[in-house]
Amino acid sequence: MVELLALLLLTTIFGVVLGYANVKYRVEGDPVVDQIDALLPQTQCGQCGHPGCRPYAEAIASGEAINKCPPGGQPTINSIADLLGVDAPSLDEEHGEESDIQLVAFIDEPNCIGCTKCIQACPVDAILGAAKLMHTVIESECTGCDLCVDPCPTDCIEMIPATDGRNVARWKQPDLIATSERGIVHD
Amino acid sequence: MIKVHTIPGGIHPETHKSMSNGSAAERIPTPDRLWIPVSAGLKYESEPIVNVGDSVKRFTQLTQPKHAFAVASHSPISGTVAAIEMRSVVAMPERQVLMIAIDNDGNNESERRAPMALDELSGAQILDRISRSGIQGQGGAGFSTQIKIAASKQVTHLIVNGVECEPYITADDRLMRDYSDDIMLGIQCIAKAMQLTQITLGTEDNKPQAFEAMQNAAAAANINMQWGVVPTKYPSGSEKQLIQLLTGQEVANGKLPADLGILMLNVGTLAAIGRAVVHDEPVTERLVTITGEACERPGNYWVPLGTPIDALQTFAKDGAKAQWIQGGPMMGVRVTDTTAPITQVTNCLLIQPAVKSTSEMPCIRCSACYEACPMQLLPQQLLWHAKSNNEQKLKAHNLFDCIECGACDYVCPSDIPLVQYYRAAKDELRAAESDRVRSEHARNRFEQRQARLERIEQEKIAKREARKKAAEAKKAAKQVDSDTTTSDKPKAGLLAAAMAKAETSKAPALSAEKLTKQVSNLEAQLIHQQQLLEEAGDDEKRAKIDARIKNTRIKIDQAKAKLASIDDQEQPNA
Amino acid sequence: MSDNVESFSTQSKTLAKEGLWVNNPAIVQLLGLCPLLAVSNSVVNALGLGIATLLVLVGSNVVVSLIRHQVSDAIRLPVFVMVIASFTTIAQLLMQAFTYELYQILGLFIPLIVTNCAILGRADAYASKQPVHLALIDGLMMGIGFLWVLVLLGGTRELIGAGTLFAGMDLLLGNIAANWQLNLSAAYTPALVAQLPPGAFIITGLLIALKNFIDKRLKPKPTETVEKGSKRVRVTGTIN
Amino acid sequence: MLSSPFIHTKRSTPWVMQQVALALMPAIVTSFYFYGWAVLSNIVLMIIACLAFEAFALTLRKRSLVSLGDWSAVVTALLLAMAIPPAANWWLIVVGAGLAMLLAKHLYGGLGLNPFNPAMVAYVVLLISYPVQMSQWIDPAQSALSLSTTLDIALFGSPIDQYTGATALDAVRHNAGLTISQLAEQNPATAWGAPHHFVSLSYLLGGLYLLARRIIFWQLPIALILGVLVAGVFVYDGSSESALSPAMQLAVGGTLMGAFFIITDPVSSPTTTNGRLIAGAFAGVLIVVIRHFGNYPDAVAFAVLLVNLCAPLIDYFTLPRTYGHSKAKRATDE
Repeated sequence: MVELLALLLLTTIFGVVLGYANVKYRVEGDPVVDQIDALLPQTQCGQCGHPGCRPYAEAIASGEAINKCPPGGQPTINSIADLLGVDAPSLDEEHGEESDIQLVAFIDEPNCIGCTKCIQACPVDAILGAAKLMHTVIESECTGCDLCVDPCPTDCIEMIPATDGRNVARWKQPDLIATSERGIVHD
Repeated sequence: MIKVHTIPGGIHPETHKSMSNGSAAERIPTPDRLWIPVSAGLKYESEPIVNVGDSVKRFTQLTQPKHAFAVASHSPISGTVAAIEMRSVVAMPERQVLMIAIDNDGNNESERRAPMALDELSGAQILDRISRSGIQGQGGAGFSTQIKIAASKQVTHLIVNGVECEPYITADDRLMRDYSDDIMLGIQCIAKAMQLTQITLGTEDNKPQAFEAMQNAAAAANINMQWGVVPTKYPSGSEKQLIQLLTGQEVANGKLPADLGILMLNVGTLAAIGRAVVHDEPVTERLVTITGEACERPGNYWVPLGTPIDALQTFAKDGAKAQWIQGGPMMGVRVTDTTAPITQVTNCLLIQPAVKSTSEMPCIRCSACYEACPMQLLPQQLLWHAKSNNEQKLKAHNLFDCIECGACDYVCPSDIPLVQYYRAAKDELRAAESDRVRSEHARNRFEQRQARLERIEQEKIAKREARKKAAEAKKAAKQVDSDTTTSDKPKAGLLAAAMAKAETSKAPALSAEKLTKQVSNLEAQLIHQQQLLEEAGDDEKRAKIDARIKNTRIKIDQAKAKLASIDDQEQPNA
Repeated sequence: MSDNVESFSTQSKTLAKEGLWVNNPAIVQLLGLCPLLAVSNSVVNALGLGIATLLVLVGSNVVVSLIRHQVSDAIRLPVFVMVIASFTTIAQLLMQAFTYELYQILGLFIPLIVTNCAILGRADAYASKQPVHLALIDGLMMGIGFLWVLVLLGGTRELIGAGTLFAGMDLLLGNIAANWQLNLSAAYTPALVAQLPPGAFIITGLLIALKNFIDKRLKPKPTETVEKGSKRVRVTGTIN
Repeated sequence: MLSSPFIHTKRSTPWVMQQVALALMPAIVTSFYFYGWAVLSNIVLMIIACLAFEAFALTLRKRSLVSLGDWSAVVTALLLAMAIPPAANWWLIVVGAGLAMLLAKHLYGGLGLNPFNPAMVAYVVLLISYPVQMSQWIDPAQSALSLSTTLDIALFGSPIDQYTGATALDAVRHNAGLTISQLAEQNPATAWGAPHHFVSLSYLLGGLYLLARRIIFWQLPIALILGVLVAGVFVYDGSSESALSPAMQLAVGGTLMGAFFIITDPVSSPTTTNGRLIAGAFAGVLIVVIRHFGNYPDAVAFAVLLVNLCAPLIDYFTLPRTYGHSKAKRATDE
């Protein structure tokens, strides 16, 4: 009898504690979306199948595969995997290929008829121009999403390697080159 | 002689200096064509101010700086501008910069210069002459000397860097021995222009002749100097290390030597300053040590800036197999394109025989690198984190304090190319940082665009609404007009229209809601009153309640009427 | 109706695969390591504890699944622990009654089944969300998964560390098992380390490695080719 | 593109390993003088076994067999062969080599990645697994074993005629109520002048050579020796409860081997200057503590493994102050 009473008492006390904790420390919202969004490259290209980077971040937070972002490529996949504590898969090439070279849009201006279609397509307002006037791409603002290429009726937009410092030659880790070429004099 | 402090780390490789410092500097025959990079260094742009076909003389200015850190360049020879095109530089074969080709016409004409004695020049004039002579630091980094001086307003102490600690290189050694007068001139210029109180020469104990020559020259020029002879150890000639050796002070993280009141200039830079200020001659040539195991006639040579390395092929013993290195063996750059030109930072050309290759072995954490690091970093930990690209750890281990001197790499028994790992990691971190900034920027642009589109959409909807209401108001006003046929005052119609408009401009939805509530309330009241009526006993009471009921019914009818009118108005919108 | 039967049998197959191999509580989820490593120094100990764990796991899974709609989310853990504690007490009393010597050898580790994460883990992750029959099968499969690893580990450790196999099985199975003991050759010198906790860790590690090695060998290579960049949406809406 | 520097020291990892092997020569020669062929049979068998296991592991991991030539397996083999009793049975050596190469080295990724000293891991596992075999030291007082007797013992497991009595450490551990001086009279192993003291001295000689060549740094051995001496003072009073005298602590049980050859293994020890001091002193104190209070008197191996375990932590707390920075920053402070 005493045992049962003790058990009852304990359950009551802990029940109260649990009830209080449940109300007091309830967590609302999902901060992980912001963290994922911060890791995505923000090209807003839609290659992942979502209209923009944030929607994809939200999708990842609710369980979508993390390997659908070609502009971010493997480094982005790795850092998201790191954040979420999962294994990093390789890029799903159904969504596009990773490129070593950062491309930006370039408008062949003599062919531009000033239709403003590319301006409407650009997710980051990187194209300057007005109706019936020539358009041009502000290189430093272009994310290289190539969304402006399809709408162009005269095919005057092409993707060229960026020249604003995004593609400068960088030092590479030695295992990416043949170390045996190094040629060292032992003295 | 001042007391010399110690620095941690450092290495003692074979110096190989006697190969090239045996005889005084010579001149090489001027090549037929020179290539002058428009942007000295790589980052900071200038623009050409000559055109193809122009004829130029020696010292003719060829480029005008566009960036504050850029310096002007001048023609080393007389001739014609043959081409202006993109070409490779030594430091980064993948990157090309704009270069100006000058064809030598052999006339050896110079522009008229305006030499002046130092006594006649004011401090401002001295600085002006320095700034237009295109002088870069000649120790190897190539930083604009004009900017370095401009950033050193509070400086009282000039340290003359004559340490030249890298193996093989003897250009500064020979310069101090043979051109100490020019160096003293440079020291005097700087001392006068910046009102310095203290001048110290730092040199290594393996250059006794140079040291003696400098002491004699200082005595002859009557300059009061301090003398610091540091033990031979690499990298004592690095700016931060030499300051620590001579003053015992450290340049705090993120600060400049100027914050300690110190300005350090290389002897080569000072010689260039001396000539630029007193003889009014911009930098058009420099002393280059050409040496190495595969070098014919190793020695020091005055080489016009812009001389393609190809023009020096005769120095290589076995041209096909030799490997060229620009700079010293510790911090130099492998020459992969021999059409690249000599620049102001080219203190040495090292010609080495092709050597047996080695490959990287696992790090055994022997800590030889840690013992060798002059910056007291932990190279083996940096390697570990660089391989796993751990940004946070790399920063915490102060990767960006690495001066890439190569001491760790030199001592590594496992032949690990440590410096390359660090360079790659630094580039990676910088790129990651700029990517972050760029993506943050793109995110803002995207979000602002979305917000703007939203706003425009809202505004469109609002305008459409307003137009609709205005049309209805007009309609209503017309109706009023046709109703009041007896009065033909247009004013009344206008007034009615205005009133109707005012009515509609009130939020109708809200009043409709209120009215509905009112109706239901009244109806409840009515039911209650009817109950009272049935219960009531005498007539007097009945009559009172009857009256109240009537009142309530009227109120209900009024409210219902109002409600109906509002409903009518809202129907077309729904 | 046949659909239900069909799906039930496939579900059971999946559960069996999960519990016995793919998501094995001992060598994949690494749950319940404390008893796993502490009492697995002989087959008989391993079998005894494994069976006890299996019983508790099945019992608690069934009960948790039965009461899953009644228990509020906030207090589910205390309730589950209570259920598991009850079954553990039952198992302890049963062992005390029928295999007293083994009960004495296993000692503290039987009450410790309460805190075996494999059991609480299944109760929370599976049984509290699934109908009873599935929870039962899950408990059975997970329990057997735990059991076979425990027995394999116990056998390996007994073999290396004592040079015998199935020694003292009569403690658990009665007299029929009295002669089951197998001995390695007399020339074999037992490596005591296998009987000690470090040996348990090392051998468990090797078992995990072996499991991963087998999985890697069995893994089919992807052959289908994908059309690159085929799944793309427009971010910028309609273009007029 | 290939980065500077373009010159390089002549020292290479195989050269470093060879120097360590060379520095072990005095100890091998001294042991050979006292124990005869029994020492060499250990060494030869162990080197063969270690290289075989290394080759096996490299093949399994699909690595180039060129790494066999880095001499690291040979150094491990030498250290382990010197640590176990002379004329050990072949199977003990094979098991030890397998543990050192597979368990302690290649399971963690091979050379440079092992958190523990492979020779000591193997030694400890052997000691725990085979306590009898690991305490059978042949008696150096008897005339040294002939080559054929040695091979008989090592390869075919023939019993050894003469074992020493208890080793010095065992004798103190189970001292049966004797004071230290009484013990010295009864068991020559605990008195000055026993053969293993000369072996210890020759480790010191080899260690000094390594110090002179700057293969090892002074902080670890000196701190370890000081640690043993200081801690030894606290547990030594000459009574029947006492440990050996601090000086004797150094001379027995491979303390000097540990100080110059084991704790100085760069892969598994701390790398910062202060870290080395701390690790050395810690190991020294641990040796005395384990010998006096622990179950196993062979404390050096246990102490080294414990210090290996702490090495990352010690490194973390002893980061050097980088030039120009005000104070040492912790590696995760950001």
